[in-house]
Amino acid sequence: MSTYKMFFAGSGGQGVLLMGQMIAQAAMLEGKEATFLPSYGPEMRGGTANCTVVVSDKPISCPLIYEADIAVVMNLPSMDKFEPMVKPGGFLFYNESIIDRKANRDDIQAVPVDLSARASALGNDKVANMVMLGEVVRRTGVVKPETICEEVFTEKFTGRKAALIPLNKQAFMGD
Amino acid sequence: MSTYKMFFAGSGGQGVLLMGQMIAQAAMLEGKEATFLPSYGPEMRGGTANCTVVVSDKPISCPLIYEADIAVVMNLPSMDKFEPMVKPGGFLFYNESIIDRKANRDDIQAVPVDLSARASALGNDKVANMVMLGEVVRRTGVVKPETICEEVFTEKFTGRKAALIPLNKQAFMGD
Amino acid sequence: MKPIFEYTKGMTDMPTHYCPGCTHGIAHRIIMEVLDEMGELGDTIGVAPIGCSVMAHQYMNVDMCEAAHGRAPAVASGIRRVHPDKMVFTYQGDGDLASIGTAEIVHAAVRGEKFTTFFINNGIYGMTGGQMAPTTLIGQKSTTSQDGRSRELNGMPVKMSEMLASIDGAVYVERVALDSPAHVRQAKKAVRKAFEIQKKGLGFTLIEFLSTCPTNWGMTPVKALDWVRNNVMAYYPLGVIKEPKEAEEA
Amino acid sequence: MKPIFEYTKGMTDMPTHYCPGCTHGIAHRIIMEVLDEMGELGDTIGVAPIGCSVMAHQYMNVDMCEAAHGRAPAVASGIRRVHPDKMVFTYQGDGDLASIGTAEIVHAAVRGEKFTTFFINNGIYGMTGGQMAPTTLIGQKSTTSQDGRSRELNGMPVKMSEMLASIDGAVYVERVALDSPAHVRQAKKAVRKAFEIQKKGLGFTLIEFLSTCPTNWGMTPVKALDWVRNNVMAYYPLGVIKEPKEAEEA
Amino acid sequence: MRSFKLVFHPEKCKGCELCRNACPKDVIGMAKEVNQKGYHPACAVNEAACIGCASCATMCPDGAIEIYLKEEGDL
Amino acid sequence: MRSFKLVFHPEKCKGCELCRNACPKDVIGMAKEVNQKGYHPACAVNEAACIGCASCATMCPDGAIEIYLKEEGDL
Amino acid sequence: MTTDKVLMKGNEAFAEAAIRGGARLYFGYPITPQSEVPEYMSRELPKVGGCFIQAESELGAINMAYGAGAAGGSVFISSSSPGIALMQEGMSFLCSAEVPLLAMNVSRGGPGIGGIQPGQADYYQVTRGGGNGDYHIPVFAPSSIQEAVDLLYEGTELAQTWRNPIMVFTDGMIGQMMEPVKLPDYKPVLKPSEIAGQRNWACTGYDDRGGDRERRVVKSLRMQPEKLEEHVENLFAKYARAEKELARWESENLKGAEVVFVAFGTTARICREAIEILAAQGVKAGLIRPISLWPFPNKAFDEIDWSATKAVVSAELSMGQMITDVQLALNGRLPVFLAHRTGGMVPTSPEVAQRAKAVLEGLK
Amino acid sequence: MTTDKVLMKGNEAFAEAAIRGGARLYFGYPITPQSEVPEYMSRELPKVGGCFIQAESELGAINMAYGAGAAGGSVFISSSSPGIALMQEGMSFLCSAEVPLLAMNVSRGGPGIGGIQPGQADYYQVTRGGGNGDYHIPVFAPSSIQEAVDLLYEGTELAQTWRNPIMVFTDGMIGQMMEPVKLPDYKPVLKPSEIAGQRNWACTGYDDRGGDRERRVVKSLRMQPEKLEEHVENLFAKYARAEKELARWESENLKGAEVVFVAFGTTARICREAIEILAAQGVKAGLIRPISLWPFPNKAFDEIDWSATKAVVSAELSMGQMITDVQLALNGRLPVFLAHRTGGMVPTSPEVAQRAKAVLEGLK
Ligand SMILES: Cc1ncc(C[n+]2csc(CCOP(=O)(O)OP(=O)(O)O)c2C)c(N)n1
Ligand SMILES: Cc1ncc(C[n+]2csc(CCOP(=O)(O)OP(=O)(O)O)c2C)c(N)n1
Ligand code: SF4
Ligand code: SF4
Ligand code: SF4
Ligand code: SF4
Repeated sequence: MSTYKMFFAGSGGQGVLLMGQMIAQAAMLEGKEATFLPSYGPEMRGGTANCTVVVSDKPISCPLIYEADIAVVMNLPSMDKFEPMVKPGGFLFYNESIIDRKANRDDIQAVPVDLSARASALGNDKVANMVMLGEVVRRTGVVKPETICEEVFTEKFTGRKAALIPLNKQAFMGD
Repeated sequence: MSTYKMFFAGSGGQGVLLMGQMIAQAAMLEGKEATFLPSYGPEMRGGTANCTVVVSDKPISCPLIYEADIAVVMNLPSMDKFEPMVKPGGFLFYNESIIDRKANRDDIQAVPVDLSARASALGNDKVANMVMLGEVVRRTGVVKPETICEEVFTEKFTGRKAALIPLNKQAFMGD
Repeated sequence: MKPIFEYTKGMTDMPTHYCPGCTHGIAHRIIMEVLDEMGELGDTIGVAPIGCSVMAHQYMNVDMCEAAHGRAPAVASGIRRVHPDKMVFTYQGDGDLASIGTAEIVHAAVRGEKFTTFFINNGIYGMTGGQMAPTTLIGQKSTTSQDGRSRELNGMPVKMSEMLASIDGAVYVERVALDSPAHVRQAKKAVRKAFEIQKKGLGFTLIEFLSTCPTNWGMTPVKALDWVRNNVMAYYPLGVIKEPKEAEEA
Repeated sequence: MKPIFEYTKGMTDMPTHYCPGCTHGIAHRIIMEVLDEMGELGDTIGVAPIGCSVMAHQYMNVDMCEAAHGRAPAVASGIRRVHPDKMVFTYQGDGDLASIGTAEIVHAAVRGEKFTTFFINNGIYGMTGGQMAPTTLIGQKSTTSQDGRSRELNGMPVKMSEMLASIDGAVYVERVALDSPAHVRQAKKAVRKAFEIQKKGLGFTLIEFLSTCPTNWGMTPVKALDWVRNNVMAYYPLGVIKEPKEAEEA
Repeated sequence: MRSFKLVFHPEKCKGCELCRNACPKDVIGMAKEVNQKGYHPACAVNEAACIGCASCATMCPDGAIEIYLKEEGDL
Repeated sequence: MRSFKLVFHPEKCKGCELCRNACPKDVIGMAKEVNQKGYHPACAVNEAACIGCASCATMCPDGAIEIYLKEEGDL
Repeated sequence: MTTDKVLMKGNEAFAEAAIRGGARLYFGYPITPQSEVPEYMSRELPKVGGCFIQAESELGAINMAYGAGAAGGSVFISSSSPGIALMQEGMSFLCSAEVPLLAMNVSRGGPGIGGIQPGQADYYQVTRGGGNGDYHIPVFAPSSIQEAVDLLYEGTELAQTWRNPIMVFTDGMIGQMMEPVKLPDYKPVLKPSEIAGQRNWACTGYDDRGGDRERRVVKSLRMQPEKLEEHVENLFAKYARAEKELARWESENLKGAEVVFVAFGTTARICREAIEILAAQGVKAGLIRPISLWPFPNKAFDEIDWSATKAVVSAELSMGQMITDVQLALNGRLPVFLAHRTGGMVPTSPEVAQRAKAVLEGLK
Repeated sequence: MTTDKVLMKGNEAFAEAAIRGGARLYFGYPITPQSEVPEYMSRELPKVGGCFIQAESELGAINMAYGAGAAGGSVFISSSSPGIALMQEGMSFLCSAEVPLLAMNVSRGGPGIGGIQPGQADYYQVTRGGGNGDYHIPVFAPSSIQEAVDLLYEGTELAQTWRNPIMVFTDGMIGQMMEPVKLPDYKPVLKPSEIAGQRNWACTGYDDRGGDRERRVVKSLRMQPEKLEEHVENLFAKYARAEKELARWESENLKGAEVVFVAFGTTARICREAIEILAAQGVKAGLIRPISLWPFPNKAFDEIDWSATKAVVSAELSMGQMITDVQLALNGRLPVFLAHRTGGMVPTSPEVAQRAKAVLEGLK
């Protein structure tokens, strides 16, 4: 597949924008075209956050998407909103720890991920999004896991944050 | 003649706008159409003042004129500017007391008026413009002298100024 | 059971969009409590600003207009002329009042406009994401003063209340804080006094609230109250800055 | 012959368009005299306002910009950033500075902008034909206060210098008059002091000139000076309103 | 001794803890579970200690607290 | 006693009389004739009385007056 | 001799007409060539129980107007070119909040501070607007004081009917000249107590004693784009009606005209004289005089005598702004030319006539 | 793997490009969705010896920009829709005084305070302007971050060459999104001492010690209409050159296209996808993408395949504003339709494709 269209959605603090950015950056580093488009608004807590990412081998006409090859949803309202927008055959990754329903559709590949359990296992709730990102990258092949692990992590986590790389890698690699 | 186009011009304090307004008002009172258009600008003394007046039996298309049936000029710069704009056969009234040349053209009716002398004779320099107005009205017939004397004066000079009516009438009537 | 504290009917049922612990909500409530207690809800017209409180009109249970950024005092002046017998107020942030709306608030004071302004000084531009306000403290970080406000670059924080109080037409100006129950009660008294003076037609009245913006200050709501107490109040002292002589008031 | 008084080369040869006896001309001259005496004519950038003095740039022999009505302080702030080592000033009427340009002058003072503002307070809008200014005195007639300014309708005349002096970044504010040779000389001293403080980079400086508008006041030029002396100065007292501490200045 | 009833509206609460911070008697705590908006709402952990000063409600920006005096006959 | 030369520029003068008003020695009067702009310009009517205080020039809004100290040999 | 007319200066007649038409609030800031309007208002409004405020600026004025209008008052404001520029944010805001306002631009030469002589180079400013977003303001351009008086007299009601600003666009010439004018009678005005009932969207205080009406909010912000789009669509449904109902024009001499002038206001008067000059030279010329500039009277162009007319000349006191509306109206059916002066210069009628002849020559 | 690109947020890339292009002064007031620009500038400009002031308002900002520009500085400013409305008087003033400025509108939905989602309904505001008088501002509308970067990089020089404000018109989507972008190298900038010589009209102090140049005045007022007219004619001679030299566009797929989209910025990207959708359905569609909005690239329309094309569809995030320029460019040669959403809503590509099909259907 030469073009991946993706949604990432969840609530304010769940790190969905970071997931999207990291995919876009990895794609760029692999020499692909990429766009990342966040929802934006006034600084108000507790709202929802989402972004769209497009990765492609050819110039991307439009960063706005209305259907996705991959949707990653971190809470129930996001699942309700984005499940219908997955193309038949596409992926729906969802945070089964707090979403208390299964996917409604059977023409898509629904991937439940138990983020709370896996993040807790790593001793840090905050890396849940990296756990999810790892699943997405490995399952879909939208970018190479190495690009994230070797390049994106080092670019994103600099200075004091560099210390977090091993933990994040661990979360991402799922091992 | 069904339409009179007129210029009145002089320096700031010479009462040229008032002359023009009174003609326009008289024309209106006689049931004619009239327009009065003053030059305007920021409040600066010592400048020149001029206005154009059009009086007609039919609706007036344009209050702006580029040639005149009658030009009334109170100082030399005004004479220099407006003499060339009098139509052949038209009138040029000028204040010979302070304009030290005669009209250059012989295809117009040049009317010198010795305003200083005549106003002084009336004991009041300030009525020079009414002396001039009288000449203009009587010589050209643009409006009726009675309209000015009976109606315009009473409308223009009200309150404390009403006391000035006799003097102004005298200046206007030239007797 | 006897009610000790009930939520005022001066506020609508709509949950606010304010961030957790933002004291905009307290300011809203006490203003509306006073109007309710004075029986003026039905005779009041409020003006909401542009800022986080742009949607105040969804929460304050009175007729309201939204004003363009900074122009609330002009809007209120216009309203006043149509309804000289109604209660009129503006509710404005520090970007709105102390920056873009400087001319409008100064001249409302100069004319001695008979409305009340509630000035929410949180030292930052909340709605747009934490840029420096004219009232940001020296050293305080914001997204447009990332190393902290500097006197050399940005000047000292402006004291609008003091400045406005220097104008004859401003008859009552008080600065209050919302950092503790005692201060909130004091603030409410000031609100009532302002409305009462407005009713008497004595002139322009303004209450400055030292308010918080936990989100853009990057603090917990509780820490934000401490910051007000420890830092903001040091530069912006509480209290009456100007009030009518008793004779005038009577 | 030894010159006792020569017209400064700080002024161009162009005759001004000001009305007879309008003290704009005196203010122009003494400002340019000072710049000439300080050897700064070639290192000065002036900003002309909208008002009767909009054409100041024809008369003042320095590089000059014309600013939109009220915006001269913003324009000067911009100029300052490009030429931090030049002398920069604005010259503004009371409509320009105290009305439409309120926000700009206040915030120039707040930022402590290092330029000098010459504020020509003639209590009226000269250029547009004599409308009320924020500084028009109570009882004074203008074309928009034909029965005289009333406190009830228009508020008390605003004291911009006092208000601006309340701002930290304004370091030197003095009010002078142009009604007598002694006052003109005093005014000139104030102008020099302002420029010197500007050169030292201490902050914002402002000189308010009590000026006349014989034309729109409907007085002879000489009577207009009497009016300044007898009426204007009573409300707008002359003198230093704020100055830097000697230590700072040194 | 007078006793008081604290009524919390958990769906209005944003978990800011201003009430807890204001309470002189440590009456208030935060719930473990989150409300629909994802906040841990305030709740009474020691209602008996409440002295009815209304400090909590006075500080609540979101109208999430109401306080009643228990009268004779109230349960 | 020192004596002074007053130089008036009648075409710059607007006849405002501020100079005349300012002069402590009544040195200045207004000309009968008008200048090109129609003003009666100021002129010295009693130059000998001039004390060189420059009050007139200080008050002139239009740069119409210059003053010189007559030195020995000046006519 | 008697007459029911008075000779009045344009600006004063405008002010009086607005008062007679019901305007009771005026907020203004002096600017040439319209300062007689605030001057007149400051004197006359209090006499009829109205209110004048000299605003601190044009921004102050437009926002006072918004407040007073939102509170149900009948407001009139005026300014001139740069002053109107400062009101652009406000105009867009009023349109969005659907607040009525009668406004007037007595235009002068630009750009920038420009000059103070008459101009029409604010055509884009008033018809396209420099406010942000999708909105329209009906604009009327009188060519005589009487017509201005009639439009201003009607204006307050129009503004209320359409709940939108209404703009009268005139210039320094018409503002400063005097013409005999017949002043209409005073319209009745609402008492403060009647406002809440009749202007049933206005903020008046909901009065919890007597009535029990809904709380009212006058606003512009809509954070949800779905809501904002819906609101704009509603506004444009209103504008679509206005395009039908408010288009106004006058045409003269179109039958057999070889050349047709399109001109408004001052220039229309000049074109009328140019038509006479051309007639004397054997050239038939006609005139379409848009009275409404938005909506532009596209229908007027259907009256053109297609068999005779070879060219259309847009006569303007600008570098050519209305000409684009003329081109849009004609959509290629006839070639369009410009006759113009700008910067406060006004062409003479022979100049305009000459231009028209040159245009016809050029087509041969 | 290596790349010479960086993934950057639009607003930050814009700011960086302006710096690299030579802008050293920025005056701004926060407004969504462009506040990252002043934020970036406040942090980065001091590092390169530049200067950032957070202005008291947009009026303050545009007038600081005027002052700094008049003094010979290279200035960049940005805002969003209502903020740009407040700058209209200033823009007209800068054009009149011929002061260079690089300006950007990151546009949102209107009118009034409107919303904060992307919009293009400021088309009239930026191309016609709400300032008074005759003037023009070249406006460029990038459709990607890279294109915006390139335009902003070029902008400082363009502004100086033309001695006029230059506007980059983009929207919240492009401002807020991230794309890989290649940043150009830093251009050299003038030292303060070089300004007076190279910008030989700027107010720098005439320096009576060394040089003996003429005194310089930067101004707008011209009281004599003759002078003002002459000045405006000169400005328009410059604009006439600009119309030739600055018109820019891109066209795609015009050969054989039954329907041609005209769209800029965000909508152009959507149209590209719509073209693919249509192709899949057997409908040939093309695109004209104006890059300059003023001058509008009328020449682009000469490339239309007249034998194939039956309709033109102007796709806009507004109620239809550019459409009038499309109509003017076509002057009746083809019917023009609108495909639009507004108020911050953005159409999907299938929606746009559908609209084009409906248009073609309707013509049958
Ligand atoms: C003309 C204009 N400029 C800028 C903005 C963007 N803006 C919205 S709110 C705001 C300032 C908010 O700060 P403040 O007034 O302090 O209120 P707070 O949000 O902190 O309560 C700004 C600059 C705007 N909406 N309109
Ligand atoms: C935006 C704008 N509004 C109004 C005007 C009209 N105007 C020109 S000068 C002026 C005020 C003049 O008064 P002041 O500043 O006191 O100066 P003075 O003429 O008295 O010296 C006004 C209102 C303008 N040019 N621009
Ligand atoms: S951003 Fe700040 S001011 Fe705005 S609601 Fe949140 S905490 Fe309150
Ligand atoms: S109008 Fe007044 S301020 Fe202006 S020049 Fe004349 S006297 Fe001076
Ligand atoms: S103060 Fe109110 S919103 Fe905050 S935690 Fe307590 S109850 Fe909840
Ligand atoms: S002060 Fe100057 S302008 Fe006035 S009368 Fe004397 S010389 Fe003439």
